[in-house]
Parts: sequence; C-alpha cells; structure tokens
Amino acid sequence: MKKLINRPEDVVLESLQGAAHAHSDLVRVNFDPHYMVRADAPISGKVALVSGGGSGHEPMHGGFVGMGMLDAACPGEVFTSPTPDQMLEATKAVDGGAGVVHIVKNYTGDILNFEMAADLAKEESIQVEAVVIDDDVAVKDSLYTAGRRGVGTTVLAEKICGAAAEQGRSLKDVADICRTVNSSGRTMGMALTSCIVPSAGEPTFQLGDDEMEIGIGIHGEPGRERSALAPSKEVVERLAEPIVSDLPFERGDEVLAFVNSMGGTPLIELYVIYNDLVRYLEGKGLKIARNLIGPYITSLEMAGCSITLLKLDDDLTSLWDAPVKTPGLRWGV
Amino acid sequence: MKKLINRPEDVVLESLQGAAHAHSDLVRVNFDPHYMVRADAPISGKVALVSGGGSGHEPMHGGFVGMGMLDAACPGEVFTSPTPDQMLEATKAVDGGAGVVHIVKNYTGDILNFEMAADLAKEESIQVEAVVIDDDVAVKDSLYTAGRRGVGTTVLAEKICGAAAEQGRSLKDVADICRTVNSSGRTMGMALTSCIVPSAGEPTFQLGDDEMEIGIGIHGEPGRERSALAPSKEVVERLAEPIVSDLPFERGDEVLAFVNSMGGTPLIELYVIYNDLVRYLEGKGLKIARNLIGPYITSLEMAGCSITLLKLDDDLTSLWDAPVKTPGLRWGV
Amino acid sequence: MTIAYDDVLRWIRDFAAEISDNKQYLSKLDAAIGDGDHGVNMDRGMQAALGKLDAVPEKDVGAALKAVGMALISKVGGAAGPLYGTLFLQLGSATAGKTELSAQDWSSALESAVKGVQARGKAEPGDKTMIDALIPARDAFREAAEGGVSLGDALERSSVAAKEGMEATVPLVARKGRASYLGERSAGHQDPGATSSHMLLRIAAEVWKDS
Amino acid sequence: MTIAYDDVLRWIRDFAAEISDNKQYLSKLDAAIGDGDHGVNMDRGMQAALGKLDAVPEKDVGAALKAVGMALISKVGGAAGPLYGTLFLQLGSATAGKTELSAQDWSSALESAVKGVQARGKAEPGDKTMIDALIPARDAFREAAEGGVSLGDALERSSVAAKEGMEATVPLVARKGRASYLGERSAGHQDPGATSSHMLLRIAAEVWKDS
Ligand SMILES: Nc1ncnc2c1ncn2[C@@H]1O[C@H](COP(=O)(O)OP(=O)(O)O)[C@@H](O)[C@H]1O
Ligand SMILES: Nc1ncnc2c1ncn2[C@@H]1O[C@H](COP(=O)(O)OP(=O)(O)O)[C@@H](O)[C@H]1O
Ligand SMILES: [Mg+2]
Ligand SMILES: [Mg+2]
Ligand SMILES: [Mg+2]
Ligand SMILES: [Mg+2]
Repeated sequence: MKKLINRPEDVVLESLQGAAHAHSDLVRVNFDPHYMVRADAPISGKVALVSGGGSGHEPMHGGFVGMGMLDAACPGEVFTSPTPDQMLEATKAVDGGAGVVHIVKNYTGDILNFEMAADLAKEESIQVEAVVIDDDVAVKDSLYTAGRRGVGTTVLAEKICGAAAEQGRSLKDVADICRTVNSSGRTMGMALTSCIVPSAGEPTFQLGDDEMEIGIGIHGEPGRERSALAPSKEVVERLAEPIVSDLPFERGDEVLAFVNSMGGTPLIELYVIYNDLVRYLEGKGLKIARNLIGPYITSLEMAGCSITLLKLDDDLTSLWDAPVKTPGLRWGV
Repeated sequence: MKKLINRPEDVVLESLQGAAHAHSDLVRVNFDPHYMVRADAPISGKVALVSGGGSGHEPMHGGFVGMGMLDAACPGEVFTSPTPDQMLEATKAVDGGAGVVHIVKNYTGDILNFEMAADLAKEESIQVEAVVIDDDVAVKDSLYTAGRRGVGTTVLAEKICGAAAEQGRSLKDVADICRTVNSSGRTMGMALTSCIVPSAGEPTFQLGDDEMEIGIGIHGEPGRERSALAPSKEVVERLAEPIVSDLPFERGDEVLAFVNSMGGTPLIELYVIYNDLVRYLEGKGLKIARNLIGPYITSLEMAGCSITLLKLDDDLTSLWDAPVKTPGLRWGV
Repeated sequence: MTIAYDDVLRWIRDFAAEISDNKQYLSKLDAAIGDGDHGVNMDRGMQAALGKLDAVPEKDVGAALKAVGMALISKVGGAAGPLYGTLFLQLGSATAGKTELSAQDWSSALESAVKGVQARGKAEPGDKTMIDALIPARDAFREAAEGGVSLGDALERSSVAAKEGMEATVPLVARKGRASYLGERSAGHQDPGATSSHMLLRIAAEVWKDS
Repeated sequence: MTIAYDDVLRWIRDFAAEISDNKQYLSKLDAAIGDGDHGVNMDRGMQAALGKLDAVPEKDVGAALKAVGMALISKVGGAAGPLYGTLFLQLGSATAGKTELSAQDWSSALESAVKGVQARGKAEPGDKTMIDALIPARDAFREAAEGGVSLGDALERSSVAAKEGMEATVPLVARKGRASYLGERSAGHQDPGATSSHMLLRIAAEVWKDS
C-alpha cells in the first residue's frame, strides 16, 4: 500500500486536523465526536444543512462546509458512515432555530445512523428533515436492493440547497429543492483501478491490466459489469446513455454536466471525457448550460470517473450560480 | 496503460477542446497553434502575463488563465515544452501595449523555445520580459546542471504577478515581483509511483512496492534518491528540511505553504501531509499565514506530492489575497 | 443452569477477542461483496465496548449489555453499528437489572434483539444479512430450551443453527446492504455480518457451555 | 563527387523513416535519464518536415533544409526542437541557393550547424548531449575531406566518429538538459540526442555513399 499517511488508523483524524489548520477562516472542527461546522455557525433564523458520510470522498463533505453550502459535515471512518452522536452534536451546533436538513446518501449505514440521529435531535426539539439522495443509475432492480446509491448528485444538492438556505428559504422549501435536485439528477461511475482502504492495506477488488469496471459506487465496491478497457468516447457513451434514458430528458433541455474524478484520474483526462460528453449530448439535443469538472466526490486514490447530469430550470440555475465560499468550492464572493 | 483517453496522440488536443467547451466564459482557445487567452484579452494598458510548458501538469497553466492570473497559456505536447510560434501568437494576442511578461520554468526546452519567441516578439515591437522560475531544491550542484527546475513556485508566481498586473503595475514592476517570488519560494517533490506518458504507454521509471522516489521533478523524471517508503511525518521532514535550510527563513517569518498533489494522491492524504507540515514548521518557528492544498501542478497520474514554501511580506500577501477568476483558482470575485 | 454476570462479561470479552483475531478475515469477506470494512468496524466498536465495561454498575447484566450497545452505536458507524448496537441495546433492555440469566431469560432476550435488528434494518430471511444467522439461532435456542435440553446444549444447537444460516448465505443473492448492488455477482460469497453473528453465538456456546 | 538535390531529399526522408522506426527506442533512452519523449518529439517534427518538402522552390538545397528547420521549430518543442531546428536552419543558410553540395559545402554547412547548436544550447563536449556526437562527426569529416579522401569515405568516417561520440556518452555524467538533474545516476546510459544525431550522420553516409 502506497499512501502518504502515518498509521492507517490515524488517517481520518490527522486529515481532519490538517483541514482544521488549513481552513480556520472558513470552518471550525470538533474532535471526538468529529464534525466540522462553518465558522459563523449557528446562523439565527437560517435553515441549516448537515451532511456526512464515510471519509475517503474528499473534498466531500467537509470541503463543502461554508457560506452558501453546508453548515456542518460529519466524517466517518474511511467508507464507513459516521455515527448518530456525531450527527446529533453537529445538528445542535448549527441549528439556528429554523430547522435542519439532513442530506443523506442512500446507503444502509448512512440511513440507519442518520435516522437514529434525527430521532435524538427531535427529542431535543430540533426540527429535522432528512432528504435521501439516490441518483446512481448503475443500480438496477432497486426493488431488490437497498435502492440506488447516493453519488455525484449529492455535491450538486449540497451547493444548490446551501444557496437556497442562504437566501432564507424555509425548512420545507429547502428540503423540497433537495428532493427536486435528487429527482432531476442521475449519475454513473466507472473505475480503472481499485482503491485501497488504509486499514485493509490491499485493493478492495482486482482488475486486470486490460479491464475496467462499469457502474461502480464510491466505496471501492465493485460495479455491476467488468469489461475490456475502451476509449473515452465509448466510456462516455456507456455512462451517459443509462443516465439520459433514465431521466426523461427532452431535446432542448438544459443540463448541468458534472465530470468527476474518482481520485486518481487527473484533470487532463477529465477534459478529454468532457469533450466526448459535449459531443454525445449534442447528439441527444441536450445543452450543457453549466459544468463542474474535477475531483469532488472521490474514492480515495481510485482511477476512474463518474458523470452526473442534472436537469436545470431557472431556479436551480440561479441557485447554482449563487456565491459559495468553502474549502472545496468557491465563487462569486 | 489505463487512461481515460482516445488515441494517445490526441490527448492534448481533445483535452484542450474539452477545456474550451467548459470554460468559454473565462477563456478563448486557439487551435494550431494551440494557446489559450482570457476571454477579454487584450486588455489595453495592462501588462500581460504569458506562461506555458508541456501538458500533463493540469490545471497549470491553462487552468490559470483568467482575471487576476495569466493572460495566456501555451500548452505543449505532454511534458514537452511548447514551440515559439505558439508563444509568439499568444504574446501578440494578449499584448495591450504595456508589455508582456513570459513566466518560464527552468528547463532547457522551455528556455530555448521562449527565447526564440521573445526574439520574434521583439522584432514585432512587443516589449517582453522573461522571468525564469527555478525553485526546486532537489537539484543540487546547479553549476553542473541545467540549473534548478521550475516547479511549485510557478503557480504562486502566476497568481501573485497576475494580481500585480491587474492593479496596473508596470512591466518592470511585475517582472520584479516575479523575480522576488522566485527568490522567496522553494519546492521539493516526491513520488510514490511513476506516471505514464500516453505516447510511451509504460511507466517512465520503475519503483518497487516498498519504494519511493525523493526529489522528483514534474515530468515523470526520476529523482535524486530512491528510498524505502516512510510515514508522512518523515516524508514531510525530508521535503521541508532542504527547503527551510536553503532559504534564509528566520523564526517568526510568515510563509505561504503549498501542498501539491502530483495527480494521483488524493486530498485526504494532502491534509495528513499538511498536518505534519504545520507541526514541522511550528518547530522551526515559522508561521503559515496562507496555504494552498490540492492538485495544481501535476505529473499526469503520478502519486506523490510536493511542498512549496514562499516567504511572504505584506505586498505578496495582499497580492495573493487579491481576486482571481480562472478555471483552476477562484476567489474574491 | 444459569449464566452468571461474570459469564456475560467473559462472553463480551471473548467475542471482542474473536473479532480482533478475525478482523482481516471479516473485512476480506466484506471486500468481496461490500466495502471491505466489516472486521475493522466491529473491532473498533468492540474495543470501545471493553473500555466501557468497567464503568458498569455492579453485576447488572442489562447495564453491561446496554453499555456495549451504546459503544457500538457511537463507534462503529456503517450498517453494522446501528444493527449490532440495537442488538445489544435490546439484549440489555430485556435483561435490565438481572444479575444472572436463565435459559428463558436468554431466549426472550434473543427474541427482542432479533426483533430490534429487523425493525431497524428491515431485512427478511434470505436477504443475505446477519438476520440469516440470527433467526435460525434464535429459533433453535427457543425450541431446544422449550424441549427441556440443558442450557449448554441449547446454546450449542443455537450456535450450530447460526453456522448453518451463515453458510446458507453463500449461494444467496443479496437484497439488503451494500452487497445488493452487486446483483447476481453477490452469489457465491458468505455474508460478513452473518459471519460475525455466528461468532457471537458460537462464543456464547463456548463460554457458557458449563453453565 | 557531389551530393545532388534529390540526394538531400532522400537523406531527409530516410532520416525521418529511421526516426520513425526508432521512435520507441529513442524515447526509451530518454526515459532512463530524461522524460521519455525524445523519439516521439523527433518523429512528430520529421513527419511535419516531410509535409513541407513539396512546397520547396525547385532544387534549392538550402530552402529544403530551412523548411525542415522551420518545421522542427514549430512542431517539436522541448530541447530538441530549437536545437535540431537551429541545426537544419544553419545547414540551410550555409547552402542557400545551391542545387548540389561539394565536400567543402558539406563541411562548412556542418561547421555552422554545430556552431548554431552550441550557441543556442551552450553545451560543451563531455556534457552528454547531441554535441558529443556532432563535434567528432564534424571534425572527422573536415579532416578526411581536407586529407583528400572520397566524399563517400569522408561521410563514412564522420558517421563512425558520431557513433564513437555517441557511445562515449554512456559513462558521462550529464551537465546539460534534463539528464543533468540525475547527477551521478545519469552515468551508464547513452544520451538520446547523441543517438539521434548519430542516426542523422549515419543515414547521410548510407544515402550518399556513392555520391
Ligand atoms: N438492512 C440490513 N439488515 C440487517 N443486516 C444488514 C443490513 N444491511 C447490511 N447488513 C449487514 O451488515 C453487514 C455489513 O456491515 P459493515 O460492512 O460493517 O457495514 P457497511 O456495509 O456500512 O460497510 C452485512 O454483511 C450484512 O450482514
Ligand atoms: N543544452 C543542450 N545542448 C545540446 N543538446 C542538448 C541540450 N540539452 C539537451 N540536449 C539534447 O536534447 C536531448 C533531449 O531531447 P528531448 O527529449 O527531445 O527534449 P526534452 O529534454 O525537452 O524532453 C538530450 O538527449 C540532449 O542530447
Ligand atoms: Mg462501510
Ligand atoms: Mg520533454
Ligand atoms: Mg462494509
Ligand atoms: Mg525528453
């Protein structure tokens, strides 16, 4: 295992300490239980946004704490959902009296722990609305599974709902926008290599030199299908086609296109992919009105990418464009 | 070779096409010869900044074209300096009558090509000042070599000089600030893996599973020393010590600390490194006043990192803080 | 014919040791169809649980089991944290205030523990989860105890049933948890949670065999 | 006893083919002590040069060589682009307007080409660069031609000298170009630029041997 770390069991703590040192102007970090809140929390009268999940997806979620995005993030161990006490403390720390939205990715662990946390928060008279993100079209037969996973759309939901909350919209409105984003966004990912969970010390799955894995999630879990390596153009088709045919996109629709690195794939390749995606969507009559390109929801050092398409309307577009100031995403301010 | 590309020979072109599609609000791309200029170039009366170098270091340099940073970037083939015709055309496209600074990383190829371009530009009555960045402390005996390589400090110089130019400072002033940044900044890098140049198709160098390479550059070239893998804390010492002892840092000095991923090392590890760097510099009595953490000057998908320290003064700090709006770096606006 | 307070502590400690010894093995099972952390998760939680045991009010079986449950909830995370946390919390509620457990006590404690896990996780038998080890174990223990066999033998039958349930997860296609994302590809692998649940019941049978 | 215009074109074409055939080999040499692109760079440039040859005004050796130089400058990049570009530009200047080359013409063309490369790159003999193949080749040709041997033999001696110069780069520690960053570790490897320069002169000797 080749990683720039000290002891595997200290990675999450030390990384969080590093982030605390680096971004003290933007965020405050609490240790034990671990959570991160924006430096000016709680903001009286503003709906607060809390998310969280296993570590290993950086910058998500901690890198998205700040003005115009999350009020708090709870980092779990690598690829392991955080625990209810973290979520409860974070929720209490950011509640400004207007209620708290929990943005939860659809994994059994995240759901169960956030459920427990919401129950505990309600006992302390905090209004909580949980919204589940489940945008991964790689998961078919969602009736016979734990349902679609929450992946790339989470980043977009956190940005857009953060802007809505910043504008002073109500708990119900912010939660509704989050549901709208979830129902308008779809993602599909692929891997060229497996990642290595630090505590495991070896690759989660084995891939041949000439193989890739299509339909992976973000936890180093294998996908639904293994196949021969293919050029970017073909990879883009195999990722975008199930997205486009799942959402009722119509010719002329505007979308936000999000090309994400799983961690080990560099920017030069993401732009090659984006270039192929532009052509593919042109062929479908879809217009990319906004884009996001880079490593935003990663799987440690995994090489690979995911494509997320979000159908835009005027409200979503202006919320996307609104100012944001976090360690990982910053514009307009 | 596992890459998300089409044909190896098309990577640079297609990546540039992707960037042109993605960032048409910020930059304009010219093809054949390839260069990228900020969308509002030329800006009359403003000193223009042109940089360039081999591709494979994304977001540098193309990702740094925009308000408050570069006016133009010239991408060469992967790890191969661009050619004089690209640089000449870019220089002509951005000259606003106040002269052009060429920010050149110290590699034989970059130097020779930029020299030719400057000669050609001068023939066309454009004032050009070339500033060479050579900040890599891994290169010892610079008398017996092509001199120190230009690495991490380049990113900081482009940001800081971009801000100075934006303020309307003169050609000589902007070039002088660039020289100050170069003489106040030092970098050292290391690799856990080699990268693969697309056209070569195999790793540039071989590293054992338990080895790392200390003192690498940014072109997949091997470093000066190969050694056993070590924990982050030790890696930080081995990178920071030669930097701190090369620059006459004094206790109480303020520095900008830049922890850079070579491409394949994810953010979670960069923060672990940053955390160790904070402690190391505390021990030296140095204060980190600003920081930059992420993949900004990369070597394709190489895993590894570099550390750059820049000694700050009030002018440099306020130029660093000034607004910037580029695809790769964005704040304050 | 009863399980003493100290026996309960021995069971918790031995289970923690078993998890620790099999950390890599459990994570490896999880890597095949999940995300490779089940052993590490459970070990982190059980180590935290051990730390809590000293603070337990004297000889209250229920309090000890609840302390384990709370530790698991706040230290494990993932799916296993709330599920095993609930399991131990329910064992604790069912045995609150007791200084020792009869066969009947253990049977109804198991009953509510399994009910709690199902209420939380909504898994049915055959979904390829820890439920596939727990339900057969619960049923085997109840039948044996009701049939009048000794506590030690009933525990042994419960352990064997858990083992069979665990082994029976191999051919199953997962319908709950991360493994479900693999669809047909989840078949052919043993469920990690069912494996740790079998350990829990096997250690009980071993530690309590002379009770 | 002269090199005709068509011979010059044949030399350029055969050199381009040689580079193309040895693209991987040259890049591999460069990977050992540089950044692994020398073959690819030179091939890109020589292919572009071939495309320019048709547009050259009829039978002007100098114009053809200049066209190659310009193509290399605008297509190669890196260190080799300006250096080989300069080499061909200088060959071109020295032979401007000529329809064929005498031994004396070639000798003075080589003279100014090497001077140009040195002016640009500032490399001295022994720095482990293309200069280590070019200087011996230039000297050997001049001596042989002045000594009155046939053009073909002089070219052959020049090629042999380039080969020896190239081979002599193996033990050297690089002091110019990327390889210099390796310090002592650059010893034991043959310089890629010296290798391509030897090819240039070897192909000249082969193509022009019956001139
Ligand atoms: N809904 C559920 N009900 C019961 N058990 C479940 C459920 N989902 C998952 N499990 C169990 O949890 C185990 C995985 O635990 P663990 O790996 O620690 O959590 P995670 O899947 O979050 O990484 C599975 O092997 C399975 O036995
Ligand atoms: N200053 C110099 N003078 C002469 N030749 C040089 C000089 N620097 C480098 N070279 C030659 O250039 C070759 C490398 O060319 P190439 O790999 O194409 O460029 P780069 O080093 O920019 O990748 C070296 O093998 C060496 O022969
Ligand atoms: Mg997990
Ligand atoms: Mg090169
Ligand atoms: Mg797991
Ligand atoms: Mg090279």
